[in-house]
Amino acid sequence: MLAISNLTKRFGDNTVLEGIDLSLAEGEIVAIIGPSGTGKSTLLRCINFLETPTEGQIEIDGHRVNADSSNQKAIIELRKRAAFVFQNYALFANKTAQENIAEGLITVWKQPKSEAMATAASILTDIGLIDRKDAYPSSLSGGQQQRIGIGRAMAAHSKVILFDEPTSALDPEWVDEVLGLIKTLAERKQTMIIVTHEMQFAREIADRVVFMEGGRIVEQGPPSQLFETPQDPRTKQFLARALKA
Amino acid sequence: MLAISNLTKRFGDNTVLEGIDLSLAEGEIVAIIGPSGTGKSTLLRCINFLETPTEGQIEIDGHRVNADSSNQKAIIELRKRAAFVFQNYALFANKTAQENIAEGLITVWKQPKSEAMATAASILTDIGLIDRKDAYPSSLSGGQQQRIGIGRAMAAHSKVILFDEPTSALDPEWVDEVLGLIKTLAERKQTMIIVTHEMQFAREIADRVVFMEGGRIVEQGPPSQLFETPQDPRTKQFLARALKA
Amino acid sequence: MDLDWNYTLDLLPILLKYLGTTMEMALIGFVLALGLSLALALTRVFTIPVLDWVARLFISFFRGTPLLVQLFLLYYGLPQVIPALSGIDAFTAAIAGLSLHFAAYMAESIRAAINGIASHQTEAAMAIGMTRLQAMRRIILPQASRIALPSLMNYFIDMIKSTSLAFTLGVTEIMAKAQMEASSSFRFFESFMAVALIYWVVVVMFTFVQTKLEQRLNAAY
Amino acid sequence: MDLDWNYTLDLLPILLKYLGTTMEMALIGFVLALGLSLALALTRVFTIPVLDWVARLFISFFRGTPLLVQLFLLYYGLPQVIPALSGIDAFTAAIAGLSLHFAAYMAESIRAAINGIASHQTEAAMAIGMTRLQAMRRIILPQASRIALPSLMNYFIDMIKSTSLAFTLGVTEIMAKAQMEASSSFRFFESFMAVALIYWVVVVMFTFVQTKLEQRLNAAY
Amino acid sequence: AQEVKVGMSGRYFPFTFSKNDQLQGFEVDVWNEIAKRNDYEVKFVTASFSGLFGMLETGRVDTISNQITISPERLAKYAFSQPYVYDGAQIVVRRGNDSIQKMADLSGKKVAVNLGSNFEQILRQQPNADAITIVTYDTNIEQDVALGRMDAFVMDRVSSAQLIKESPLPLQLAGDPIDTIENAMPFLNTPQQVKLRDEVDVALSAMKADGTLAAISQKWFDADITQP
Ligand SMILES: Nc1ncnc2c1ncn2[C@@H]1O[C@H](COP(=O)(O)OP(=O)(O)OP(=O)(O)O)[C@@H](O)[C@H]1O
Ligand SMILES: Nc1ncnc2c1ncn2[C@@H]1O[C@H](COP(=O)(O)OP(=O)(O)OP(=O)(O)O)[C@@H](O)[C@H]1O
Ligand SMILES: [Mg+2]
Ligand SMILES: [Mg+2]
Repeated sequence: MLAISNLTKRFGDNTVLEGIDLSLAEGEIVAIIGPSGTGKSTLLRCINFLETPTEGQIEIDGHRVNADSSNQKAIIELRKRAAFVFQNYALFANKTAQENIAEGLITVWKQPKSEAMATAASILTDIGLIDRKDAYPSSLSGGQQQRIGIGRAMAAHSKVILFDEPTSALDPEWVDEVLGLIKTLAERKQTMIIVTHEMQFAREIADRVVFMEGGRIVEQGPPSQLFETPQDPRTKQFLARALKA
Repeated sequence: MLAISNLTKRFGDNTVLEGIDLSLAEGEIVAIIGPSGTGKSTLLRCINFLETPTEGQIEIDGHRVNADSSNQKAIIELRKRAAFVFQNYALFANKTAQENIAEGLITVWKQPKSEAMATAASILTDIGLIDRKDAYPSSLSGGQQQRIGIGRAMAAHSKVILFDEPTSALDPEWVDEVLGLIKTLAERKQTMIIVTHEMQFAREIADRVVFMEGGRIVEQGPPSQLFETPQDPRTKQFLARALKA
Repeated sequence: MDLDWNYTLDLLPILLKYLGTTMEMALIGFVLALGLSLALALTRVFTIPVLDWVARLFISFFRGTPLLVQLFLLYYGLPQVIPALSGIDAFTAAIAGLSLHFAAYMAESIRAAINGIASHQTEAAMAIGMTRLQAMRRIILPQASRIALPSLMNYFIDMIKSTSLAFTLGVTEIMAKAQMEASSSFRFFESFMAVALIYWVVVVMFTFVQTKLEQRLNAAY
Repeated sequence: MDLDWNYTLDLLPILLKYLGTTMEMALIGFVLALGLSLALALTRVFTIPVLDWVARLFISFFRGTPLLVQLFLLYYGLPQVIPALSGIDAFTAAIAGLSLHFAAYMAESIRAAINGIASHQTEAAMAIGMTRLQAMRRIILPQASRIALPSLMNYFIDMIKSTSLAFTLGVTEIMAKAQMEASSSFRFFESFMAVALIYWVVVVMFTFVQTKLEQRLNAAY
Repeated sequence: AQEVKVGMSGRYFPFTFSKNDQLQGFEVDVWNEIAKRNDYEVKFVTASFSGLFGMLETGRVDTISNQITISPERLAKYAFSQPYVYDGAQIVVRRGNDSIQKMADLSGKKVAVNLGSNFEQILRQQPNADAITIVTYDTNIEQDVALGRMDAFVMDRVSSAQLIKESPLPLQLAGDPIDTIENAMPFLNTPQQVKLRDEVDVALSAMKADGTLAAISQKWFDADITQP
């Protein structure tokens, strides 16, 4: 359903990703873990061409784009198949909570405004923020902002949702709620890639866990296998520290 | 050493904090936990008058400021006694990592630039970012940015450091490092207030844990007591959820 | 100098008759300049291949040479080259000149305002499948307009006053009328005071509108 | 109309002799305007009690009335009220007028740029004990200058061209000279082309400096 | 020698203009001659027309020598020297346009005049004034008549003739002048300035008497425009 082949990304002469291959089946949930600065965010950003890969190719739902393609239409089609939840929320500052969620439906999916706003309202209810629907991002707390960010990604009918540390700004009591939501999405066969450093969360939600370091995939497997019997010494070392914290 | 008395904060007719009383002894580390939107950030911001309290009074190291005071000098003296680590990093976009840390020493504490930069370099080494010393915030990853934010707070010779969810953006492998740093500070009798929703972390680092809800302190005590035998039903309910996650 | 303030007062109703001409030129000119400057700014922000260079040249020329000279070229020069344009009347030529000139200036302000909006919002918009143009229109421009508003209002005010150069083309607006009156009475000081007063009242009114607009645009922040 | 381009060429060296006057007025005027506009902008951003209202009135007046009228008042009007000022020479008065006028415009741009910088950085600066002024100087203004630069350059360019109004006070700069020469040859078109050319070259040079400056200021972002 | 400052626009050929960066013209010659006779040190100040009167008012110039036409309104405000140029208001049209020869032909036409001149008033006093569209310009009236946007302009006869001779524009004089005008130099109405005006009048009278003024006029206009 999603296939990343031979993905390489260089910033100048700094190689941040090197020959990444990764495939996801329909409905599969993959968690990516790894040390800071290792290229996890960059990988997600390359998947929907927010960052143009230096080499390689991305295919989502039969729609394929090469690194050297500059076909804007193809890239937009790719993005319509992949929603993104940002580490820093990146909400639209000029839109209310509800409008932030409805925006894509109106602009990209051409839904009538009333319909989009209704969908947004139901998503706001799901994420427990319906009473803040008319608030602007600047008057929401960090946790509230990130939940709107997730709601925005949920609104698009995307083939895959890419989460960049979705719970890092969330209060523990809301983590459950979000987990619940993501599980609901999983039941609807929603494919997802989740970058996270909450090991417990990765273990619970993911069908497969990918460990990255230095711009490469070092090891991957089902959570039970990766967490309990890691093969690579770097994975072992990382998990030893991470699980202790 | 630090005493908050009868602190109340209203935004319009929305009362966010109500009659907060809280004292810290020299070298004491207090963790504040509680649900989202409960006023934890607002409390920290009131302590150094980033938000002007509606009522009440703050005293740090014998220096007292009332809510109704508009004496800028007194407020600045208060702020010099309290450093702040922000949830959203809030690094100076026009300064490098090293300059971000040195800035307060140069401007506020009137150190010679070379001395301030040397201090900054040693702090960068502590937080594992000396190789990124000349990078601007925009080219640092989220985790790297927050570590600089902590470094900046460490540089000021503050009586107390206020942390607003300091580890929420940090990679697990760095949490240990930061914990270590905070412990080093504690050994130097550094007083600290840490808002966090990482329960494990609160338990490990804090001398006392404060549970807030709805703008009030519901319960407080040593971590062992609060986590193991909470008295208030709201504390119990919150912890039940939070510890499960 | 013996000042005759009654002269100033007597002049006001005469000058006010020409305020319509001034404001008509300024308002039409500003709307046209706004459209053109937006197009220029977007061309530059998106660095559209060839057009970017055309925009640069346009901005460079219309910013780099005096409005007076531009009006002159437009009204007296161009009809020599393109005879069809000799039918253009002075009023239209003045508006065209004003909008071309101010568009060049405003384009740079709009470009700066767009660059001032955090780029991660553009990213977020593109991530949900918007085109850069959609992101611009729905997310970036509404926020940029808040930053650009004071500058744009500056240009509008400047434009109101620059309409007086249309006198070079024979269009009589309030400044021209004041100078005409003054040149027969030689009461330049009193006439100028009358003009200044009218301009000031107009500008204060628009500044009031600006303040209201700013408050509305700031609502979200 | 038969155009005589040689006339344009012959005029260039004559006009260039007056470019010094033009640029001296513009440069001194701009530096003064920059200082004054910064003071005005800060007064407004900090809403300093009484001064804020003084600044508003100042900006309103100098933005709301034509530069021509201001120069007139300054040079011909003020000495009536304050006799000590009658000793002021035309060149000085022109510079004073230009800087007061443009300061009013620039203050609004600078204020907008300051408001465009994320306020959490001011908070962070204040949290480490900086005064608002220190935070402004070391954190906000360096970033605001990047946003304001294109606008300020616009005003500088406008100011270069506005020096031509100093002819009202008897200061002969390049535009006045061109018109004087044109009035004997009746070659207005050719004279204006010569002036436009000189202005354009000067403006292109300064735009180049601007581009370099922008690149340096953008380094951090 | 006493310093006398004389204001002029420098933009009124051939009375006062600049050629090759040299200020010259009829006014300049007249004043150099007055200065010689009265032992003045004359200083020429160029400024735009509206500025000249500000300078006069604030004492920055002693007089204006720029073909200022005497009118009753102006006489009430300033002390004028004796007239030193007698001229007429002249209709000028595009070359080949012979349909306009006299004032009556201007009915229904568009006529341009320059700012700072008295010609608008002169036109408005004509019997058919209401039938004429009068447009005042800052500069460049000759351009618009040459381009055919205006049917005619009205200017003083002397400079009209010069303009047609010197400029490349296709223009011609239309009939005889429609009115006579007297030009003189305004001074402030203060005892000191009136004294200066009287000295200048003495010099002008002498220059008229001995033919010097006529000679200057011949030099610039090939005609004597200094006699009524
Ligand atoms: N635009 C850029 N230009 C240059 N270098 C960059 C850019 N973006 C990221 N990098 C560098 O690429 C490396 C990988 O960054 P990335 O943000 O992908 O790491 P990460 O694994 O997501 O880290 P974290 O867990 O801290 O978010 C880092 O060293 C970072 O400094
Ligand atoms: N400037 C403001 N104006 C109005 N309301 C505000 C403002 N700042 C915060 N609030 C409101 O005050 C309440 C408390 O916010 P605060 O950020 O202190 O909560 P918190 O406990 O830190 O939450 P989180 O864990 O999500 O960061 C929230 O409902 C928030 O919406
Ligand atoms: Mg990342
Ligand atoms: Mg908070």
